[in-house]
Amino acid sequence: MTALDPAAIVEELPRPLLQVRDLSVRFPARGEGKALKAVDRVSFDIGPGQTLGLVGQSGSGKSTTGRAILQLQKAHSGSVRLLGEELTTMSATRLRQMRRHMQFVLQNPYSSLHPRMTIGQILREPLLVHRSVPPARLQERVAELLDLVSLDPGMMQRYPHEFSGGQRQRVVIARALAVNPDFIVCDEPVSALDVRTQAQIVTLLQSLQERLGLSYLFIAHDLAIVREVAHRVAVMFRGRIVEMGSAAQVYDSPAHPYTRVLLDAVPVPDPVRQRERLRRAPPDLHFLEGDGGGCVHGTDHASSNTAEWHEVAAGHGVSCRYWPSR
Amino acid sequence: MTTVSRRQFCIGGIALAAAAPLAMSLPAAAQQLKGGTLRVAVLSELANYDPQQLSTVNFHVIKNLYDSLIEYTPEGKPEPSLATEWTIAPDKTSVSVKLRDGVAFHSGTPFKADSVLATLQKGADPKRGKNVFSTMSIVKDWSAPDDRTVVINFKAPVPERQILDLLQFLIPIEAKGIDTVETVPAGTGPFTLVSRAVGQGLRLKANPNYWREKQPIVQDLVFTVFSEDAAASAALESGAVDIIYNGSSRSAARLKSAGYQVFSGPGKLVQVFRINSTRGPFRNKSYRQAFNHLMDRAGILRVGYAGMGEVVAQPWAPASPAFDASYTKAYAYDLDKAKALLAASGLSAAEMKDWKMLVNGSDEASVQISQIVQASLGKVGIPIELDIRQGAEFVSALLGGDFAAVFGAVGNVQKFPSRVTTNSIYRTSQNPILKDPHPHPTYVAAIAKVDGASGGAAEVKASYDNLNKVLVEEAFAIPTNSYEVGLIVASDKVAGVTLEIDNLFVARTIGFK
Amino acid sequence: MTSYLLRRLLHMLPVLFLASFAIFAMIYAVPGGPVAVLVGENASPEEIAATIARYGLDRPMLIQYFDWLGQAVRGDFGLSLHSRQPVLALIGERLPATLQLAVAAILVALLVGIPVAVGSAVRPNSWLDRLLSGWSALALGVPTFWLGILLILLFAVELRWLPSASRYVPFWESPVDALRSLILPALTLGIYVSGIFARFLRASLIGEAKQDYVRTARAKGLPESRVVGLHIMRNALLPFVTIVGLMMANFIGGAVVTEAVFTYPGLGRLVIQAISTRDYPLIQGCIMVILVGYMLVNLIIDLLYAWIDPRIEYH
Amino acid sequence: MAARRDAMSAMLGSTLQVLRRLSARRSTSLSFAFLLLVALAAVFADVLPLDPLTQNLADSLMPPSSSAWFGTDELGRDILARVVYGARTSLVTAFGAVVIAALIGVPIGLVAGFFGDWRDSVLMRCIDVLLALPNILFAMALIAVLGRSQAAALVAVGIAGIPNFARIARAQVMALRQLDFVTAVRSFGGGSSYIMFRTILPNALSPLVVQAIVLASIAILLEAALAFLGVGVPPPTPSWGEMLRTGKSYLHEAPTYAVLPGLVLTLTILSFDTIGRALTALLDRHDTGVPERRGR
Repeated sequence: MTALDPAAIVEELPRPLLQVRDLSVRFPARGEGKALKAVDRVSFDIGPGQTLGLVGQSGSGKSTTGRAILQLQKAHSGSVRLLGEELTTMSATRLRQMRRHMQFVLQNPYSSLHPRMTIGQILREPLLVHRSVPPARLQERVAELLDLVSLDPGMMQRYPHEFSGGQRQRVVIARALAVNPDFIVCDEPVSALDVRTQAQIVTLLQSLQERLGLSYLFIAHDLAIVREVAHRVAVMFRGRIVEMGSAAQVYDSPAHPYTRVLLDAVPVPDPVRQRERLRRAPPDLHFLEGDGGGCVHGTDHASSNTAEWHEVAAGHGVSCRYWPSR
Repeated sequence: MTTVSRRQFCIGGIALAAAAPLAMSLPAAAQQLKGGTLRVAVLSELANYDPQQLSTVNFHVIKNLYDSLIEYTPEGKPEPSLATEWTIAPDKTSVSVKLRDGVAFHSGTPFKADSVLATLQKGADPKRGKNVFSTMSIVKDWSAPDDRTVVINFKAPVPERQILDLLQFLIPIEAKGIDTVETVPAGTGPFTLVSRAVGQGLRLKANPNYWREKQPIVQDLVFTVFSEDAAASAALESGAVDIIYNGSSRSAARLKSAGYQVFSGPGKLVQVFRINSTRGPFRNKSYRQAFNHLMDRAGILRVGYAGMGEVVAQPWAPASPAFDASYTKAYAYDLDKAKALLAASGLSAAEMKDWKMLVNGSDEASVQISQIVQASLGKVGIPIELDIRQGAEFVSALLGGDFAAVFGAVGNVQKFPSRVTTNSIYRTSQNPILKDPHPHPTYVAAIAKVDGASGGAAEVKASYDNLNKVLVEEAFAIPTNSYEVGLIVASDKVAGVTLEIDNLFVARTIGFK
Repeated sequence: MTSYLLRRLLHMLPVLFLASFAIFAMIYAVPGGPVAVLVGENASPEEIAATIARYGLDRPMLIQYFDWLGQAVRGDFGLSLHSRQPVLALIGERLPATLQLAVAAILVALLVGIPVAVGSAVRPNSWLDRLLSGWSALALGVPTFWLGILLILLFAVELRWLPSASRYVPFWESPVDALRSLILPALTLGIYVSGIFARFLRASLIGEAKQDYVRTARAKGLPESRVVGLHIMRNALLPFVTIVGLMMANFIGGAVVTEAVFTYPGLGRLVIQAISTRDYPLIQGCIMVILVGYMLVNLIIDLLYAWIDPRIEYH
Repeated sequence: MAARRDAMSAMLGSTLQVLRRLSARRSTSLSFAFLLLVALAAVFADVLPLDPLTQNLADSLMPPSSSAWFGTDELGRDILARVVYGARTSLVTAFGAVVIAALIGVPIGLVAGFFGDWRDSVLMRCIDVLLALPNILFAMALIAVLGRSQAAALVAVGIAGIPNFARIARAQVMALRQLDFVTAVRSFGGGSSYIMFRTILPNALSPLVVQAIVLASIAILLEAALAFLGVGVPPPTPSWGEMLRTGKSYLHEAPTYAVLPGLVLTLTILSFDTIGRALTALLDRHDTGVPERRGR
């Protein structure tokens, strides 16, 4: 294994739309405890028309990463560049303008729509905020958006509670599309839906990507769905990316023990194998304390000034600070 | 008391036309009255013990802690008090006063001429003279030929009545206590101070060395301050106090019908609708004169003062030498006459209503009678608003002349007529409302004529008639009614209430049946 | 615990500072001012000027304020402009009267409010609850001044049993006279406060009765009186007492109005009189005393927490 | 515009629904009826054959009779007429005061709760001061500054009501600001004030409206108390509190003078309070102001 900067891997990809470098988020300490490193030096790129799947258990920092990229959560350090512009240090006014390039699809379609506004009003809101459409064309644009997500434009006057979960999520997606964004963070976009609806929404997202050339950061704990939608996959554990590579690389030849644990947790239809797997205790991951000294592979990244990252194949790397204890 | 007068009472000069029996106001049963503790409810907190700052806030203590040089009977006849006799020079430019022997201040210091001189000194000092200062304006100088005699010289001949008023107004203060008199009483009066609880009241006890024999009757005199009439009435009804001093006419009327004794002295106030004739429509004489007929005096007297008083069109109580009942009839409430005068003024309707009536919001009667006038004005087509202000805000507007028109009471209405000039609206110079030069020179001249009328009765009468005529013509102050101040409501257990010319509270003759 | 106390006391300072400054600035803006009251009706302009200078009323507002503040922190609230007596002495004269009224009113409120609350909380939404809740709505909704007038009309004017206006008679001097004077104002204020007590205690009791431990206690077969008395009451007191603390200002406001109805010589009437005469130092002093009283009561309530609920720690 | 109309009709629909639920109880429907009566009296006072200002000094302090149902006051004015016109004074003051309290209190609460930083501390400290001072004293001091007038009474009562709105708005924002639909608006670029006033405020409306009704009863009480202490709306404008003040001095001569206006005042306050409490109860049960959790 050779130690390589993940950015070096990215260099080979087409011009990145989003560039995240050493992004860290900390939550202030409660009482005497230390500040919690919710996201710790996360770096990755997403190219135009690409989807990066971000997987991990709940509490691993996936959602926080998404929010930090969208500047809904203040970053402790690091950089987020969208279309070449640095977001973390941007003025509030400029940031609001930049928001038309990046959008958010939240997990829960029941709570992410304003309960006292009609669908039409909800879809009009971003258009009004960004004044991207002349008032005369608003109605038309809203109808267009509904059509885009395969909803009947006649539903414009209805309230969210009159819709099913899947329909609502379509509205949420339509709202995200309203301002013609380039990049959308989809935070568990289907996990609140039933399986059949999940598939429909995933298909919708994929077709939209093809038609509009969107980039997604697709956050999910459901590995199967991520495999279906993501071009590349990053695995998060305790605030860090522990493995990243193309979907095929990560799913077919996981290099990090944690990724293996995750993949093993996917239920399999064979009850015997399933029972046998549940009996097996999850591996105890070994952590290296502090930032200095040798990594699990014996390399001292601090002194060699390289990232704590080991490439196992082209575009496929693993972190070396979390590892099963030997 | 009668013995005192027989032995020591000498008629001096021409001052006393008749020696009225001193105990006239005392009922025959006075001798059988018993002592004890007299509990008096008062409605104002004591401001100070300075007799030269005489006002309603110390009316209840002054005559009990001090004696004046002479006193008036309720009918206005002078009587000896600390002065046993007085002689007015034939040219009326000086008065010589003999002081009573054997009197001591509460501190034990004997009462002599030095204290009278110190008192005159204070009264003539513009900083310390307070209320006495303006009365002292006629005085040129003074001297004490001996310990028992004081001579006061005047700048010009002064009417007799004005000289007597001055002597009545002079209350000797002990010379060495004169600088602290605001907080420490220094008099010769029938009671001495025991203690004071600020905001609650004060306790006096009988002066054992008092010069009037067999007075005071009660051993202890306790004043309790009540902040409202209703509270004082309740205290009287529940037997917690024996007397209410200076309560409202209305509750007095109610208590009277409930069987309590009510005493009203001669020292009334007159309610006067004061007009700032330097402002707006009030610069117009005819417009002002209309107000003579706009006052529903009977209604005002009934609603505001429970009918206790008289309707008057002049600032005099009936006891005043200048009182003339014919004016009350001639200037009665008459909207037609008022309308005629308003029309004669030539003012437009908009000009006529271009002012607000200032109202003392702290005084219920003022609020009511102002509304009565407001309604009358409405009837003759002058809709105006009331500008109701409380406490300090009202007082500063009243005194600063910062008003168009306002109701305010005037005192000294039973004394020498020019004494009304002590009141701000009637002042002839430095008038804070009408300013200098005085906009009504005929009024200033009329007052001067009254002051200068030192001749015969006919001259005096003519000067009074002239003043009355000028007052209604100039119409910058419209009196409406006299009313009672210093009313005494007493339980039926007490007797011997003495009425005082200024309605001050005199406790020395009061006792229990 | 001591440090908690200290910190709580420190927290009171900014509020006191803000309030005193706000009141000072506000009163300063009033037209009229105290001078006219001081010098009397027939004062000369020289006399007015001299009085203004004597009391330092011609200095800039901020200087006057910090002057006052400097003295106030040393416990000197100055002299009343009107009566020239020390402000603290004037307040000291009235405070016992107000405290006596307050204690009597709170006794009335407890005697009425707690049974009403317990009665209505035992079976929420029963006819009894509706009746008693209606009663507390009445107690809270009837203006104290109208209730006072009704009581005066009945007991003083019609029946002539009690005086229509109250004097302050210290209880220990003459309990009978004190009671005669206190009954009507204490009833007036107490009924209002009993409404507060009943309404909030009922809410706490019902909230607490839904808790699991109550079900457990019932399941253990504890008699209902013990369940209510020991378990529910004890825990319901906690939120109740906080609300009572926060309602202190209402209580003082009610006392001001009650004192006005019965012309009772307490602190409330002193404040009203001070406001009407523009007696700056007296207004400031009274408001400070009221504020400190409010905060101390709330502090004591927080300390009571520890006594009621030992789980609470002080940080 | 069309959307606004939709929102209006939806609001109207839900209002009707609330009204229907409320009027199910006798106490609330009676309260409604009484308030309606008072409001009608206030609005149509001029149409009625009643004159609150004309004095008839000869017929002062008359007991209730067929010509003057509530009797006459010390200036011989018809007390019933003054009670009817007094409703106007009371309601105008209450309405104005609630509007002022809401216009100042709600933004304070929104800003304090939304940012939660130093702004929260400073604003809430100011609110604490207002809370610690008995509002009657505060209002009196303010009226001393402003001069006695209806406007002054209205402003003083309004300012006294600020803490109520500020505290409720703050609590609502704190509960709502972390919710997904707020995050959604933030993510597509809604600014702080847009989020506070357009996104959060409409969802916090129900408890604020209930607060407004509760505050209306407090405002009417406070206005009357100020008038009773002699610093309210100046005479001759009829005011219930002022009538109680004057009537109290005539308890011996005309007991109904103070009693009848006081009764109307009390019933008005009780009605507002009853409706306010019923709404609060309804809100606790059906609508907590946060979006429904249906489907989860």
